[in-house]
Amino acid sequence: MIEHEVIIVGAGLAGSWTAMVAGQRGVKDIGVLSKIHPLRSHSGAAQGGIAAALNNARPVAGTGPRGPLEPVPQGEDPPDSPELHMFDTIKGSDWLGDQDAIEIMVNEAPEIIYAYEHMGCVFSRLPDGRIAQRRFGGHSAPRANYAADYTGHVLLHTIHEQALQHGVEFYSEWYCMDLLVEDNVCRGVVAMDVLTGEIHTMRAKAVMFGTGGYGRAFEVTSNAYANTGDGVAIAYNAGVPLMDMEFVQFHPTGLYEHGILMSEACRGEGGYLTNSEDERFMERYAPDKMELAPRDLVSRSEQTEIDEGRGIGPDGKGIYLDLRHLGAEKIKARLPQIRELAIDFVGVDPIDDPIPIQPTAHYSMGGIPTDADGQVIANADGQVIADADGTPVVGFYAAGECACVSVHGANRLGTNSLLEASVFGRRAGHAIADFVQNGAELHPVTGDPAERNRQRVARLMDGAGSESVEAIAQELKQTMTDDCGIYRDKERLAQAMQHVGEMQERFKDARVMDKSKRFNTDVLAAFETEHLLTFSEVIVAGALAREESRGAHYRTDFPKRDDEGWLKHTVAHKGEPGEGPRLSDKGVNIDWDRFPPQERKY
Amino acid sequence: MYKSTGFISFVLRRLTGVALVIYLFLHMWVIGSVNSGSEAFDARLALVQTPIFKLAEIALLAAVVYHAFDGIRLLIVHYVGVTEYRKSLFYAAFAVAALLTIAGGIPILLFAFQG
Amino acid sequence: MRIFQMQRYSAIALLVFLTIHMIVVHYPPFHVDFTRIIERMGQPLWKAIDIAFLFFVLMHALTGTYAVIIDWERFYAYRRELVGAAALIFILAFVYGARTIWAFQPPA
Amino acid sequence: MTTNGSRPRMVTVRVQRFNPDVDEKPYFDEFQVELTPAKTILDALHEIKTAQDGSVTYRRSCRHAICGSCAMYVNGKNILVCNTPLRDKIDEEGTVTIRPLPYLPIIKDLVVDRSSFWEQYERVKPWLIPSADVPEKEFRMSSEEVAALNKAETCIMCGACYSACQVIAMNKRYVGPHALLKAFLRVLDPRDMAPSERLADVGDQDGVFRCHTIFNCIDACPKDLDPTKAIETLRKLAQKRQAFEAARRDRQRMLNEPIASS
Ligand SMILES: Cc1cc2nc3c(=O)[nH]c(=O)nc-3n(C[C@H](O)[C@H](O)[C@H](O)COP(=O)(O)OP(=O)(O)OC[C@H]3O[C@@H](n4cnc5c(N)ncnc54)[C@H](O)[C@@H]3O)c2cc1C
Ligand code: HEM
Ligand code: SF4
Ligand code: F3S
Ligand code: FES
Repeated sequence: MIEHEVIIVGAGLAGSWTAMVAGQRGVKDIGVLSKIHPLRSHSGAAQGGIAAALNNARPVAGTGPRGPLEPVPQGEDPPDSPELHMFDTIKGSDWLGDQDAIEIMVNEAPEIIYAYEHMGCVFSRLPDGRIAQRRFGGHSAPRANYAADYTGHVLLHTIHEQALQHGVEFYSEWYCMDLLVEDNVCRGVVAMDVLTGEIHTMRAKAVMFGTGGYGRAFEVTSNAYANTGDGVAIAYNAGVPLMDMEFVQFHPTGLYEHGILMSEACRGEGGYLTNSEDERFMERYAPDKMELAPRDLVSRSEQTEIDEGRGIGPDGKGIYLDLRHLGAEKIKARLPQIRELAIDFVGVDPIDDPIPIQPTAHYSMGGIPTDADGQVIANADGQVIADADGTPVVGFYAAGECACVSVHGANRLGTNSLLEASVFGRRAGHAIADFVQNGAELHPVTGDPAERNRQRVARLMDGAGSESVEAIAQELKQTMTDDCGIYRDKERLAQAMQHVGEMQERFKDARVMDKSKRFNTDVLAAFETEHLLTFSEVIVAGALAREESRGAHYRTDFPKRDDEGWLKHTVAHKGEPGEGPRLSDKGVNIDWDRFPPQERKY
Repeated sequence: MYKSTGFISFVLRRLTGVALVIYLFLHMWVIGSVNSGSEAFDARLALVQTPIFKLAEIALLAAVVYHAFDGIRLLIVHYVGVTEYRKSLFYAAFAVAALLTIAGGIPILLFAFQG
Repeated sequence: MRIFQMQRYSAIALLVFLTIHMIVVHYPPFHVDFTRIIERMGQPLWKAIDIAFLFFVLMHALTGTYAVIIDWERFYAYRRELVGAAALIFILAFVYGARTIWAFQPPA
Repeated sequence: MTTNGSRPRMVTVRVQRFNPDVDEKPYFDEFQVELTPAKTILDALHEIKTAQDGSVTYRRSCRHAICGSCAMYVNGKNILVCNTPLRDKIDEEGTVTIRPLPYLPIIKDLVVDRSSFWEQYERVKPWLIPSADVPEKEFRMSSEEVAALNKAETCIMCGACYSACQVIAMNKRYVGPHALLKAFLRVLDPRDMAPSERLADVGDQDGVFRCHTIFNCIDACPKDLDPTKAIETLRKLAQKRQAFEAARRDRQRMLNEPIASS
């Protein structure tokens, strides 16, 4: 049996921050598990930027919302503020974001950026040497701090390298498959060393999940193969409820047929969206913000264009992203990766031709409910602890995309999630250090949890089952895209609910082709598919229950937001076998004096 | 084996370098015989004036010029930092070396057959 | 680093000396004989040039050989011995070669 | 181009297989995959794994050339399979041959053991060593300084360069192009406090002076980076450490000041 003071699952920005901070705070024995090498984590794929009101750049006066930017001269009034950032985030979240958490995030944002800068991130710069900033959808000031269009890559490498220094032990290519919770106390995890196929019980005083997003439940997605929402499903299986799972963000500009992200920076830098009639259709949907309206709105507008027959491409499911007017120089300097991707994957050089794109599943707003210190605020009986007096799952923390604090509410603004993963990853690090240093103990586990999981593997390998894992995964993605995608309604959701249930049944008969122990990615894919099935059911259940339209969740049968009935978080916890998720809810933290709900218009 | 112009040039450079080292010591031994008087010297020299050795001399010439121009190429890369021209520089070095070998080799051959 | 520098600087020096050597000694590739060589080598300036040439060519050859050998992981542990051997060979060969050059006397 | 109705064009994909637990030596398996315009080699592998033989093993994650998982040796070249169209790699016989990165121990099929690669990466202390007293806001850096670092910073640690380098093939003590590129990134960063120690570290015969300027690293790099140039720069700097250190100290005195516009 392996023992550590702290075990962190996930080495993206969230997990790495927690590891680094805990290490800096003197926690001696930290183990970080990642199913892929830490530097391969999907945080590295983020392109556009990370938000913070640094007040380095401002629009040139009188040029409007799309005009050029200039450095803010020293000593002049700051055009931006955390307060404004807070408002934009709340509005973006369609008032479902918890305002206390949002306030913490926007206030710590500048500090986080400077911390990254001091640790060696090579941000793009203004002529006077300050960090450059650009516009991003839904933000009313240029506050996306960036490193060309590989911001996430730079942040991830920087933070991983800093964490390396602090005696953190990395378990690279270890796959976490089980969370050990007994009597509301978290005791560790079970994980497979992928190289050898051995399954180990790993005990720890505190466990932190930073396992990232789950876009892989959809057919077209910007997410990596690894983004299968394992952490979310594992926690749910251990009895921890999930919050707001129905809110899945579709990004308006995924590469046509591939889903690979064309960063929002394309629009931030001034790109146009056009339909088959060569028309900038955003004029109809968001005349003011145009292409820079928030993602949910732009994606829906695109989908409407497509549904009404003005799409492009052989199947008419695409839209054009036109960058040509930016000119070769700007494209090469500001969007080099975008250009490379467009050339490699669809054979289009954005300097000469518009890029075919389509909406793509991108970000999961929901997840494991936590407080602002990363402490999971639900107990294993499926109750969410609304205030600090309850007993949450002791020693269990989460941050980043797998968690739901919730700062994004019903819709995340671009650049806010790198920020979220950093801010709350860091806070979780401090909270864990406090927890461990105040005398937390290593708790025993009953039985042999590793054995239980060995049997799961054995069943996949030797069972008499006949179902193909891949076939089920494909079917699930299709169902989720068609029936639980950008536009939803009761009928299709009910159908999806039933369908997912059937697939879960069928999965019991699934078997893998690769029977070897060593580096068996076939077994991993089976576990991942099982996890997809687990939380997809929660997404559908939440979407079916929420009879309103808010943020990324759009019901054609309930097209209006309903604050009376639904200004609350959905909480789902696992029911008895054969029964779907049990739903309850949790109030939203709103400062009614400062930021009362308004109509969300762009 | 990871084949590329860089790899080919590297292997050739190594082979020619080592060959030249061997030749160098052989050469010193031959010339060194002056210490033992002119007969000894002429005797050793005669050894290396046979037609076979004339052919070997062409190989030697080829080795020297290739090694030298490849060396120049590396020195250029080091001092000027023009890695983007690595391929053209290789072809250039190779071509110049081949030309010089031919230019130098023909007289040697002529001479060898004249006896 | 020192070995690298020795090799690179000697390479540059060789560029000069080898060119001279090739032109003077091997170009017109006519019959090389004792008298012709003796004639040239008898002059003090040529002696100096040849000794310098010898110095650099040995330096370059031995550092090069050293580099070739330690690229091979197995010999990595014997770096000190290799450097020692190279130094020894350098001295022996240099003395032997220098003596040769020195020994050329203008024909009486 | 295949037009509608005509027979799909099939491509033979030869995959090197090897499971050290059961196989004595590597062998090849052949698979047939339909050629479509948008299909990448990774897509083809995915198709093979999910529909034909689930035991074919390889690494991948991001599928758009940013995570560095999927470097392999295809038709004699190291590439990322995720951003390479299948159509670009079909040889005269209509086949595509996929093998693991050369010169590294094979874990299984196309998965190699990169331990030496990561050890060398950690050996150069890839983290920035910041000043003890940091300003309240950001350090000031000029766009030129940022541009100089750009070409090192986009390295995705895929190992294509490392496993193409002949020196690595002979000698795993060599630090390797990827780690030297990282060292370059830190040495040239005006904010780093220990450039001189770094130069001493990589300026030895296992470091920059072991490189024989073979250039395979440049040829192999899927991100168009230039480790050779970085190595040459470090070589020069290592030979004039003192001067560089002094210049760095001067620069660091100005780190909190606005860059003067020229
Ligand atoms: C293409 C793309 C572009 C984006 N661009 C932006 C942007 O410009 N700005 C912005 O703010 N946000 C952006 N985002 C969102 C942002 O990148 C993510 O939300 C954020 O990086 C998530 O970080 P994380 O640390 O939570 O998870 P990740 O970085 O995804 O890390 C997850 C970690 O968990 C590990 N893991 C998962 N499951 C297991 C398991 N079972 N066992 C062991 N380890 C496991 C993985 O190995 C990995 O290390 C983008 C997202 C995508 C997909
Ligand atoms: C004009 C003449 C020459 C030039 C410009 C030259 C240049 C070079 C250079 C730049 C290298 C460095 C290779 C590296 O770092 O990998 C080298 C290597 C070498 N040279 Fe020369 N050289 C010349 C003549 C010679 C001669 C006359 C000999 C033999 C006596 C020789 C023997 C070697 C050897 C053995 C190596 C090592 C090979 C290797 O590391 O691959 N060189 N040369
Ligand atoms: S330098 Fe290029 S080839 Fe080498 S690891 Fe980095 S990205 Fe890969
Ligand atoms: S291939 Fe190797 S030898 Fe040097 S130039 Fe590149 S590191
Ligand atoms: S899959 Fe990430 S680089 Fe190819």
